[in-house]
Amino acid sequence: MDYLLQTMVAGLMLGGVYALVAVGLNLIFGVVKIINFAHGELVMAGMYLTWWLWSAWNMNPYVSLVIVTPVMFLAGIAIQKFILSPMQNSSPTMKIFVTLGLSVFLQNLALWMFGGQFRAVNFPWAEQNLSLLGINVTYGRLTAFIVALALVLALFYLMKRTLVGKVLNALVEDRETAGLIGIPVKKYYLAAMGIGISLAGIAGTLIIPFQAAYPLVGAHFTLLAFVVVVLGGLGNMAGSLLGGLILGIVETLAGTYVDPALQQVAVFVVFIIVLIVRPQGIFGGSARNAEVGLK
Amino acid sequence: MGNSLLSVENVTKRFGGIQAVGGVSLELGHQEIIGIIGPNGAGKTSFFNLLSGMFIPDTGKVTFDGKDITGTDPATRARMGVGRTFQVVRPFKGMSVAENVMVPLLVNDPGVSKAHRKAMELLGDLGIAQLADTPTEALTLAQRKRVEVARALATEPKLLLLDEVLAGLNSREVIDVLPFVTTVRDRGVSILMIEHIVSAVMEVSDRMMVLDHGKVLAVGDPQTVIKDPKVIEAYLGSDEEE
Amino acid sequence: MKKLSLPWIIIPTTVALLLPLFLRDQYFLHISVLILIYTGVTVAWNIMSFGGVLSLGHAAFFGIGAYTVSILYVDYGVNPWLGILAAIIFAAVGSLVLAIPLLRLRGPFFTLATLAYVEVLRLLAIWAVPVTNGSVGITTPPTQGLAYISFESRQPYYYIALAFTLAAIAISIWIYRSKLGYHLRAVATDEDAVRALGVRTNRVKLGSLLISAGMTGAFGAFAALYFFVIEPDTQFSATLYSIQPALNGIIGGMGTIAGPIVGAIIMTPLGEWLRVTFSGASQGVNFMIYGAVLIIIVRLMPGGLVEGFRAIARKTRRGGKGRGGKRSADAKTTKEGE
Amino acid sequence: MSPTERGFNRRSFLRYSGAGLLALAAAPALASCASRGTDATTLRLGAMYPVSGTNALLGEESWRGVQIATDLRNAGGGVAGKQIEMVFADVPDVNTAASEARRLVFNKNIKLGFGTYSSSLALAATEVFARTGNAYVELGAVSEAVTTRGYDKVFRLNPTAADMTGLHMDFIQNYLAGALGKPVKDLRVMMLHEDSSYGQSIVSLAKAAADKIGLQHFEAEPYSAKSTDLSSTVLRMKSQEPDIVLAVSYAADAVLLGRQIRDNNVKLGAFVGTGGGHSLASFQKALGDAADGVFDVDFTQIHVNRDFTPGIEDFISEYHKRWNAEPASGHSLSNFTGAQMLFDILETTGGNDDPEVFAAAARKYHREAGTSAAGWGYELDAQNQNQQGSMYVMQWSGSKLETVYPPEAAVRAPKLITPFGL
Amino acid sequence: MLEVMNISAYYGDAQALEDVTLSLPAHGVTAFLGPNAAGKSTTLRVVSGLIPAATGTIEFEGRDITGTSPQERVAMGIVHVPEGRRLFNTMTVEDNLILGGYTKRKDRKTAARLDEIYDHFPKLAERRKQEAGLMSGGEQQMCAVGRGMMAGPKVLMIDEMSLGLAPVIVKQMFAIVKGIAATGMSVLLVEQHVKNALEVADFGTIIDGGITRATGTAAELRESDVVRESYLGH
Repeated sequence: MDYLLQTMVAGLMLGGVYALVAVGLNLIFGVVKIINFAHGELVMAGMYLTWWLWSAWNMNPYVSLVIVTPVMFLAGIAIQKFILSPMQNSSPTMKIFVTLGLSVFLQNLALWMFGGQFRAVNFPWAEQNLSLLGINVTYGRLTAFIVALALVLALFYLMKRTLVGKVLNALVEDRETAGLIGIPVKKYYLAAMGIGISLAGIAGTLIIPFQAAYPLVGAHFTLLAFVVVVLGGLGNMAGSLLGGLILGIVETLAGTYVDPALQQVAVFVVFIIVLIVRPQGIFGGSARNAEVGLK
Repeated sequence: MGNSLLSVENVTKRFGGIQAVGGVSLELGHQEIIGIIGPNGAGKTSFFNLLSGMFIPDTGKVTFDGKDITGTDPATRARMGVGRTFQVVRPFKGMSVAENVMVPLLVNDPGVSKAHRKAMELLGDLGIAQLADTPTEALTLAQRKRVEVARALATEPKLLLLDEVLAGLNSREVIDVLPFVTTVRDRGVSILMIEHIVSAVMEVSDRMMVLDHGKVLAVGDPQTVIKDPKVIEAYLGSDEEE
Repeated sequence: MKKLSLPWIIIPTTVALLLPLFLRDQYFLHISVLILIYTGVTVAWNIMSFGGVLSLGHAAFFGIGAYTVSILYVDYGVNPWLGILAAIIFAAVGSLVLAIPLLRLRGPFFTLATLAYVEVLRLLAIWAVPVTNGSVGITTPPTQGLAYISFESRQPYYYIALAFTLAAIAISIWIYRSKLGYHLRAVATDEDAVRALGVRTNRVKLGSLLISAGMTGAFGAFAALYFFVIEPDTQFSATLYSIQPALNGIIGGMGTIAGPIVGAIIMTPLGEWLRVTFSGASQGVNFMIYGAVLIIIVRLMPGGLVEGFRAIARKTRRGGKGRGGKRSADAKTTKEGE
Repeated sequence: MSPTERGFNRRSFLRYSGAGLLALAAAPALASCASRGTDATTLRLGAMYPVSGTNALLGEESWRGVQIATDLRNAGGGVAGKQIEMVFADVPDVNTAASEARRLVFNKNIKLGFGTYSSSLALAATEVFARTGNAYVELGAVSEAVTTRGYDKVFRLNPTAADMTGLHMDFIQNYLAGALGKPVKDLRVMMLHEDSSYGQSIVSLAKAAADKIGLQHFEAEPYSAKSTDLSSTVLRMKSQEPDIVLAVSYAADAVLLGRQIRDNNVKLGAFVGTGGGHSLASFQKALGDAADGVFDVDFTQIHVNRDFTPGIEDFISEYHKRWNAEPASGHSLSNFTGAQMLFDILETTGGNDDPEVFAAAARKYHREAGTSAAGWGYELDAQNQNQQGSMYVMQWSGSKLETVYPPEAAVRAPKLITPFGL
Repeated sequence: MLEVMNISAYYGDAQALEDVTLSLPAHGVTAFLGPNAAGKSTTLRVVSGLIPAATGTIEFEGRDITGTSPQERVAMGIVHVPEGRRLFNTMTVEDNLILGGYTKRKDRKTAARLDEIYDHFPKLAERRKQEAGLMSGGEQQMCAVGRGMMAGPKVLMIDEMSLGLAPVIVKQMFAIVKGIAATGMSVLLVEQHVKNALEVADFGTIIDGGITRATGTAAELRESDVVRESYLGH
């Protein structure tokens, strides 16, 4: 029972980070209607940036969010402006491949700049253990979970309460009408990319105290984030949060009680089953997915 | 009418809270043309979808050529002889007119060259042989509509469902396309056609059916139907409150 | 219907057949074999894209083919030629796992399912050590001879690969021009309309999946014999055998006959050249350039090279004969607007 | 012209021939950089290491050792008066390894190749060299299969997976059992291994090795090296309460495993890493003091009995000069040593790299243990496997990975410390 | 105020409009009539800038706006309430309305404008926190019109307002629209219910087959045969 509880908690912590990565991916997907295959690589970029700030300037990783967030926001805007925006009218397939190209580029840019060496931030505070009722969690993982959760909730708040958020919501639902009522759609694409990618970068910062950065670390997150997004429903941010948590728990449970070598298999099997049984996601997705080729 | 080709008994279809088709019945005889009119959102296309198998009705029964086809899929119905066109014509991209027509002709596997020959024959019959090699992307709307009809005819239907083949055409083009419909009927095909241009439908229909809010408002001789006050009201709006 | 213009098939084929007689350099032939393998997989991949489906799952079929032939050969002593036949069958059967997603999902959902399938197979191949020998992989025996598809010289490999690839191209042309091809191409535009014409679209899509997977399995099997060694991370590598063929096809022109051939012929040597030229200099630079080239090509020629050439040809023709006029100009705007 | 034949009209011929021309231009461009291989003044050898992809980290580290050996040798006059030139190939995956091996053999006229760090890559590369009648010397891969396929010109200078598991058991029997105060048969030992060819090669031999010393409670459990979370593995470990954990890890997963053991408060008697990640300086950096006490079975590391490893200082200072850092792991040192031995053998052939001549010389060559920078000796067995290369047990102490076992190579005695700061 | 002169337009490469001319006065209701697929919706989309005019010009307050973007046109005061309402279904009524006022967001009068809309549509005030997609058709249409009005339009173009609504609701809506027009804006009403439309309208234009067939005051058109002909063909 103890183990079950500890397993669930470990899964939950993991799931919080998945949710953060996935929410950014889902926002980009919902608003810009692009399936971003480079999303994991942007998590990786956040990790490297944090590591660099820590190793060169001895900056507290959590403080470095002050830098990582705006830098990744700008990176998102640049990607949208120079790579994706000119392809707005291309087929979804072409957009997929341009982001694939970006992911290959970023992976190898990291390899070129930092080598294959894995880069870890050794931040003692994050490694202290919080022990409660026999369940252990480090501050690093707990912080990642809490900040991830807080950010996702903040994003919900933004989407519900602020004008920018309402506009983004409107774009998720129906971008043609949004344009029709006078919303400068392209400007908000930039905003969505900026927010989505800064969330990926923040996830990178939160992860690095317990997960080393290396060039291929992002690839893993991309596919998982897709699983979460599909699980929770395309364009459904709350779904992504729940999807992330569920996936984290599924992964650890399968690893603990079935076979650690098969924990990823369990994740993808769940993914394929959900795709077949409920392609709109467990919690339902937004309408108008036809733009990315969905009906 | 025991010897009718198509017999629809009280079919209904709901989507969420909206009743798209609410208890429509209809008998269609051999080589008969029935025009279906009604305001936007009256359930005409939904009715067609129930006939062609795109939707399965919630209640009611569809009998075609003596067989109950209520639950069958579109491909099966097409093979039995129910052909249809779509309101928004979507010719197959990257394929020529002849190739578009060959798609249904190949269903019974006559071989590609034979299918091509048959397609050319059919296009010749319909007077558009000169378009055979044109990619469909390069056609005018009127031409596309004709290709759509040709494609439906290539399934060798006994019943053809025409969904607004005249919509979007100018009056010249309408005059061009109309004789098409009678030509088809003369080949032995029964036709249900949805149209908005009432004058045009009247010209070719044996009977007319008017749908409004998913229900049959009137059915019968075109001249009678068109003078029915209920029909005029549905179209032009009421003078008085109901 | 007009006949194929034979010269345009015969000439390239003849050139390909005679090539090894003039260019005996073994490395050149090796690169040619690589090009042929990639052309074959891309052509096989493209059969699904006739129907407008984007699969990133072909590494699964490639890997199944590779493992089938190797396991049968090494563990059961089955002759590789029979092994290739078995590989075709196993790959096709293995593709049936994707049948349900194929029939139920559209667009990126299906694409993601295929990608996940590759990942599942890769992990299973690593895990199932007793069957697959896990990450260490399987090495096929060095016994040489035509019966074992193992030679010292590259020439026989080249001709076998050429035979396979020409067969794949022939099958792809045949399908394109057959009932199945017509129905697939129609499905690519509008599945509902095709169904209303009496076509059983599920069978059509399944057919393309089985044929495409089987062909890919054959190339996976041949490649396993050609490279001698297989292991999960390579044979089930989405990058190498899912994304790369798709990329070739897309860069050449998805859903056309010539597109995948052109794409594979250009992209394979490019990747090799970049690695040879830059990998010694600094880690990762070659792939960085590859990624950048990819972004640039996809951005500049969204319809693929074949479409790009076609547009250029159209322009020259229109300029030359003054034909085309407004209608085709409009047609072009539509394309871009879609 | 009907669109049916779109694939085959005049324009498409232009396309075909255009693409054909491009290919014809590209392939000779690749072929044209052909070189003549070894000649009177230059000894050209093929070096194959993965410096991109999954294995980039330790592949690069291995390649560094070779570069140092080459430069030192060339500065000292080369091999039999010939300068050594390395023809390098990056081999991120097995198909590329096979492909690049062909480039080296056919295009670069390489007669003698070496490398490769990873076992599956080594298998692919050696198959090509062996089947084309050329020679290949493995300096890093540990899988037994590299030398058990019966190829007479495939050599391996480094110790193998069997040496590793042998040393594991030796260390348990001769030190850990005593230190933990339990007889071997009562010890609970768990082997955690990542699932690449490295981990799987080792685990495949571990069970037999455990039986051999009478270890009755031995469990092996795989995990994915690409995993970003090892909670499950650690929780299973916790539930089994092993006395000793033998871990076979790559890089990031070694750190992750260590951290999660610490975070979950799993108290172990001893933790023995096995090469790869547990030897890396960055492992210690990432874990800090928590790394103290972790044992590690691997190739020779730099904190070793210097009397036993003549030449190691040169290596370390040269490494510093070139990369301004400590060697990241022992991989550079072992490949450095292997390359030096390779050069020494070639010295005896007068710089002749003809496969037959080299093979004969390689079989004849001999060297005592304790005479090379890695402390290895040289003596081939019937399968061309070096019998005198050995593994050592190291232990983390501060930022140093100090050799503690066997005594002849040790700088100090092992100390039993509960690992990961618990 | 708004002059649409001889425009033509294509959907893809199919010609949807051939020659449409339309003139709107500074206030009052103009009915825009014609059978299905006559080109009414397409005309509106050209006027709001969603699809470009192939030929012809659009002038607004004396200025040529043919080449401007949809956003600029909304900011100028040309607002299009699309067919089928196209509300943001998962958002509340009030959020829909607020988004409607996007182009005027900086004038700090959002609250006042909301009040104004709620005055016109008391139903919406009751439902302000309700998810738009869960309301009845009539309420949704109110919300759509309200959303359009939030942009402070000078020209409000409403496409197929009465589509799928019960006759009672249609009557109510017409009355409200008339009220709106009385506040000094020009309303263009695309309608199928000809008689009803011409009753509330001051002016009317009839198109068919992508060509303007007749233009005049509502009274003139009520008497004209063109209407009956284009609908019922006799």
